[in-house]
Amino acid sequence: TMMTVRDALNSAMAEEMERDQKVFIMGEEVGDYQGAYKITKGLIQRFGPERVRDTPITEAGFAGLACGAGFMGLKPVVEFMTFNFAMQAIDHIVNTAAKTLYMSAGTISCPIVFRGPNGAAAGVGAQHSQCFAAWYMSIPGLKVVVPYDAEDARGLMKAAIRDPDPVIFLENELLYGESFPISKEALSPEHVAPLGKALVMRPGSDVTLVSFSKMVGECKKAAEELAKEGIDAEVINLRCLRPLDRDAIAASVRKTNRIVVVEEGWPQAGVGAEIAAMVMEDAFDHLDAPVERITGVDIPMPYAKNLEDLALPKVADIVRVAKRVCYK
Amino acid sequence: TMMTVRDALNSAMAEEMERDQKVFIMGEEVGDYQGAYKITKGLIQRFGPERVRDTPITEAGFAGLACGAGFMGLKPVVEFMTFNFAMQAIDHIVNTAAKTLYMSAGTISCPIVFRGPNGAAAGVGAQHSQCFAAWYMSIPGLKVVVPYDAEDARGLMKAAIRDPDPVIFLENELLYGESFPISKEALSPEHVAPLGKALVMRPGSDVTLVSFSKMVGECKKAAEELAKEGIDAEVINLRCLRPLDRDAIAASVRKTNRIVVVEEGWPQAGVGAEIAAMVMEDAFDHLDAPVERITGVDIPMPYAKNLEDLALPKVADIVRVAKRVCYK
Amino acid sequence: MMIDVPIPFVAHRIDPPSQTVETSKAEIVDMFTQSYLMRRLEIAADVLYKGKFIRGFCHLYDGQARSISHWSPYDREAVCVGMEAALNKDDAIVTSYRDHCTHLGRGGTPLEVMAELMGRIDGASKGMGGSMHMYKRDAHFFGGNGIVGAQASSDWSPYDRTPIGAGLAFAMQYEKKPNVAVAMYGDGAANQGQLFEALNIAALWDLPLIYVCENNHYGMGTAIAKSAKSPEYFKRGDYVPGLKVDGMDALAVKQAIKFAKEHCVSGKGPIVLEMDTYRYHGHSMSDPGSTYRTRDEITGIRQERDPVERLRKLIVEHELLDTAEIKAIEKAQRKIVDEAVAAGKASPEPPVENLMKNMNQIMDNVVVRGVDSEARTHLTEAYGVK
Amino acid sequence: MMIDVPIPFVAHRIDPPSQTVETSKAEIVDMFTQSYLMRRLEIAADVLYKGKFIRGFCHLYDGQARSISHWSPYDREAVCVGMEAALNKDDAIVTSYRDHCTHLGRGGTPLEVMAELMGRIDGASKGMGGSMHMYKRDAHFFGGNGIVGAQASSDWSPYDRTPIGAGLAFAMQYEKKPNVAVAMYGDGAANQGQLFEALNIAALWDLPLIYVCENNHYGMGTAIAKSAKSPEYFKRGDYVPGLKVDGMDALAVKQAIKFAKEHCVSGKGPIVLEMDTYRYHGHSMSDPGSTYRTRDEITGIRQERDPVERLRKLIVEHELLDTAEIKAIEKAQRKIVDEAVAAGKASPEPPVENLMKNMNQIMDNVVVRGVDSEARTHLTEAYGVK
Ligand SMILES: Cc1ncc(C[n+]2csc(CCOP(=O)(O)OP(=O)(O)O)c2C)c(N)n1
Ligand SMILES: Cc1ncc(C[n+]2csc(CCOP(=O)(O)OP(=O)(O)O)c2C)c(N)n1
Ligand SMILES: [Mg+2]
Ligand SMILES: [Mg+2]
Repeated sequence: TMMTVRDALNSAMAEEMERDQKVFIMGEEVGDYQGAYKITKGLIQRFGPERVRDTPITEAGFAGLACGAGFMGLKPVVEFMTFNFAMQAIDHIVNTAAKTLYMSAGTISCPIVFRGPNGAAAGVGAQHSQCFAAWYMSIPGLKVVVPYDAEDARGLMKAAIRDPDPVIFLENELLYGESFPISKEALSPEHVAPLGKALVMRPGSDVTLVSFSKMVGECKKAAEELAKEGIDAEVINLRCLRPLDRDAIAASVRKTNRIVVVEEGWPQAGVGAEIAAMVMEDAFDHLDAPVERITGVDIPMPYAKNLEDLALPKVADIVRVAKRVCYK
Repeated sequence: TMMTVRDALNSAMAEEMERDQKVFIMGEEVGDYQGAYKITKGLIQRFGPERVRDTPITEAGFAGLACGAGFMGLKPVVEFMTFNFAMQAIDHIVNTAAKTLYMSAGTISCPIVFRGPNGAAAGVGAQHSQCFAAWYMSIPGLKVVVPYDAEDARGLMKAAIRDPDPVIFLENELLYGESFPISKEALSPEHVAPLGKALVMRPGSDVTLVSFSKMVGECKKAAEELAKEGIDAEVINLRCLRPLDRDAIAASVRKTNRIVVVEEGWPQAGVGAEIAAMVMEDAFDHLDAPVERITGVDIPMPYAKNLEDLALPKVADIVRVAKRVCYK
Repeated sequence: MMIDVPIPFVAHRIDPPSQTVETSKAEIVDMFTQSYLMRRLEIAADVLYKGKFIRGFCHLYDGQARSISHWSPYDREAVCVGMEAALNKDDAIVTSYRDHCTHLGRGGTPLEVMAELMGRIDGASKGMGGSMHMYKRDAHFFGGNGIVGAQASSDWSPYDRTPIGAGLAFAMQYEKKPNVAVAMYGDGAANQGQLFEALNIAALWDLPLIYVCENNHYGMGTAIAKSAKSPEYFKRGDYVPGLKVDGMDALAVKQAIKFAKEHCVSGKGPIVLEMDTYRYHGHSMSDPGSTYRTRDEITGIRQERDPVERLRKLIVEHELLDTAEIKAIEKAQRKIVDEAVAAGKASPEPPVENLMKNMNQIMDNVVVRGVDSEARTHLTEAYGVK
Repeated sequence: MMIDVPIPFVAHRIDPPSQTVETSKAEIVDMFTQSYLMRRLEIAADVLYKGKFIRGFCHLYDGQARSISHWSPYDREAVCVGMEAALNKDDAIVTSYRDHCTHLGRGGTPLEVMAELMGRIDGASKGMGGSMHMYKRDAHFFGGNGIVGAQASSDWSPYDRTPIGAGLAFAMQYEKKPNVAVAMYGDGAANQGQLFEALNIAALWDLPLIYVCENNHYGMGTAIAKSAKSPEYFKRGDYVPGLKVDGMDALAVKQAIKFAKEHCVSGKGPIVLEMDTYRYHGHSMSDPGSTYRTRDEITGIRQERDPVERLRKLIVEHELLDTAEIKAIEKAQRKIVDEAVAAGKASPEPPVENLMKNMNQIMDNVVVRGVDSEARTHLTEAYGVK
């Protein structure tokens, strides 16, 4: 069967709401409007306005409210219309949600999923195209999930909601409408995907392509291109940035001896930086070439289409750099 | 002459206020109270309440206000009592201050210095011990300054105030009271230090120790220890994380072939991660050992003294790891 | 020439201004001309959007509907032209994503608007900002401070304009200028905490700041009753004076802004104006606005209250122009818009080298990384003199 | 037994409760006992701080002064004991850094307070949180939600408690419990935007939320006139009802909280209480409070209004206990405190293995990195069962 990422997220939330009455949804336009991107479609009709709460446009207020509700044992799923707006609430995410369990010696927990689209969409300019993956992956106390396809979206969303601690769930707007094959197993209401495990999307022996979210698709395409040129690329979908599956990455590098990390966010202290550092720590002796990072260009996102295109990594970039590390 | 970091910052601000009437100071308790850490001591007496503005405890409000004032051509120096509180204002720092010049095709600039203590102090617990260096260094449109001693503090603060774009100035509370030798040159009102240039604090040939802010002092101490054991360490003070002086780091690695990066912040996607990745890109063939990162432990900061001590890097850690990369 | 505005001002903690507005033939004709131009420009933008000349989120469920509502300020011309009639270009404005009209009001050209919408070099921001990021520094217009794109969610940041406005006002006061700053925001944005933070500071420091809340009764799909416990936006400053204004009436807006500016410049601190814009059209497809009244009713009310029609009626009633003269104005404005559209389409995309331009003004030591490690640009070499 | 509180309540958008409070000998004696204990505990903490048993910022210019003011709630016992007299332990509280008394009020032990201050394993948070991070989950006490440490700046985050409080209230409503949530904040914190955001939501949704603003007339060195245009904190909810309360009078506090709880639980939504605590002592060295009145005056007023003294006076006036009985209570409380200090000092530091504990509850795949790459802890191996 095929399923869109939108339906995967929607069905996962619906099932978890069915399963646990403490789960509720809140955010801007999640109810009557059915979600700005229709991810919460039908949920207010099914579960009522008590459990699907439209909030005013006050991110700090409702994120803090979710923390209090979480403290009391409820399980809020908070939609940020995009993660750009979560910057207004980031103090609650970091200082309240992530740190309280530790500060309270394990007595107060905060089981929240903060979700919404992250990173570049298309034609939305500098203020609304930022990738926050690296920021959140740096924060102990959080788990950070970055699904790619429908299988990821369903299994990881269900795991995120069931996790008793705060989870940042970074979606990609441009993937919502995309259809992916989904396994029968993943369609079961009881299926959850493990948090902290990467997935090999395509095994290969010559070079490892590591990425997350939308860029996994670009890596898959690049791998096909590379295959035509006789390069057998392994594609790894990280799925989770915290905990980060270092072992999976290192194991792949031990096999391929070459790795390219692909992300849409900015380079400095990005996800690629972490993986480069981590590979050096875990598999330095196996590297036949330096770890290469492919990233968004280190500038605010321009609006004009021609420049926006130049600001983001493309399949051709991945192919080119992969060939470089293979010295071809 | 000797000078404390506090006096260096204070005198730099005073001189720039003297020099340019558009420079003004704002923040919580910066005026009558003389600053929570007395960095603005005497300034309200000297320049009056028009130019040294006490604000209510509303970080988002006054940071946004500073952006508007900057748009109009004023040059606000904004004190955050600590950078932990700047999380409340981070949307303005990133979306307003950093991105507007670019979005407006260069017509609207935002010449602000956001300054205050960053990172771990002592005994202040999880919510107020966070290092934000890696977050800010990831943002194009910002410059990010991380002074260590009085010489840095004076020269870089003056450069930051004169820079026509937003600058994040990350101080360290535990250094405020420390006295450092300061050059005659740096005492001149016209002296400014270049933004984006690292400084070799101690030349050496066996291993490079790179760090910023308080950890530069620890690296210097470690270098002395190492010298006793016959290891000649080069100590680099980054001074600035954006622009990052990649050339200085790469040049050092080409000489020593070994590098250890030291920071107090968390490891994942931290400053050390960036430097590891960057060294791989610029000097992979010169590396005789993997780049090592020494960082704060990847947990929220505990309060109890014994645990807090364990959560932060110490001179002994630097010595141990430096020896490791030297295979000694 | 004195004209009475039909709907009285409602005041909070202040005596309201008179309902009798001093104006002139020239002013009314100019307001009509301007607002007619704005109306035509928005209609043209809508057509361009549908023709995919303007970037947007066509894959969204309701992208188009949103785009229309975001761009069609059938209820906003009055605010723009009324405001400009009471301000000068040394007064500062910071506004929301509906910034095209504001840009025109500040003296920007239709081409600047059109080309920016299409991401072209002749745009107000040279194609870098996008439809919601137009600026005009020389007229103290500090932008649609938020976001770009005719799409459902990321068009703008409702929260960040009021503190910026307070900063503009701070600069007026600091530099001892006899000017005000205007910060515009929607009813949805009116609940953001920063608004209260900035207003408290502005009130403490007596900053010359006018908050203009454009209440169109919806923020996206959310009716004000669901987003605000107290939807009396002119009172939401609590201890700060406020005024409710018929936001469909350019003369009422002019009177209110004039009054507010005098208040501010005389050192009495900030003031909150609520522009009631009686939202006649749907904010989006999912707006229930059309379910609770008939099309006829809406059309009827629109004919009564539509800001452009009202100005036309005023001209006719007071016999300021004859029909032929009015037609001539309309024709001229339509031509301006047509030409702007053509020129915008003809305008080239920004050159590739602009990609890394204007990130920093002092470019020493700044090296911008491209998508991979080999792509590096030393900004001073590329753009600057050392 | 009925007692009239001397200072009338001042109400905003609501009828105030009666000045006559129903109480009992047991309650008053208990209030006295509790507040005397709190007073002694704080004095002991101050001594410990000066003796460097409690971590702090001795290198700061005014660290000590701040520490004293932060810990010495000479004006807060009334709020704590009055509040607890009207609430039960199913009502939730989230408070500021002055959380020691609240912790006691919620049923925590003096040892838990003392040991936490010293970072020891018997502390309320096992030494992980610190002086300002005490929690008592079983009594719905969600902490001094902010920060730790008797020092000038980072003791706490004034901003983040009110939305959390709204969330606690939300949970009460969601679970249909007949309880309230209390969110406490200072006059300085009262200007934070989040407060207004959360209050609007609470009002829209009729959440059972009591805002308690402890107005001690200063936030650090800033007098309220400099931080708030409208320092009538009970009115700052604007459209939300409010009540001004003599925060030095435990019975007045009890009456107000009882009233507020009834209001909330009956479904009428949130309410704002301002506890006026007439700050008699300096907030810090730089507090000008002592420059505008004489020591004698301050001492005099303190004797009149000090919450502990007031309770003692009530006992004497109404002949509830004789002098010997009062002395016995005091002695017993002092002994409790002395024992808590001794036990706190004797309590060990948390074991090293707690360093990485309680970061995540589901620890699968979580590997914590130490200071360097070789130090790695698999949490499931260290702490968990797979
Ligand atoms: C902080 C933030 N949250 C959410 C959004 C998404 N968003 C864009 S416009 C809008 C509605 C704004 O409503 P209102 O202020 O009434 O403006 P109107 O469109 O009616 O003029 C929302 C929620 C945003 N841009 N910024
Ligand atoms: C967001 C934030 N900004 C600044 C601070 C530093 N700070 C700690 S306490 C305080 C004063 C608070 O005053 P008030 O709310 O009146 O509380 P009081 O100490 O008088 O009880 C400040 C500014 C902080 N902890 N958090
Ligand atoms: Mg609206
Ligand atoms: Mg106070």
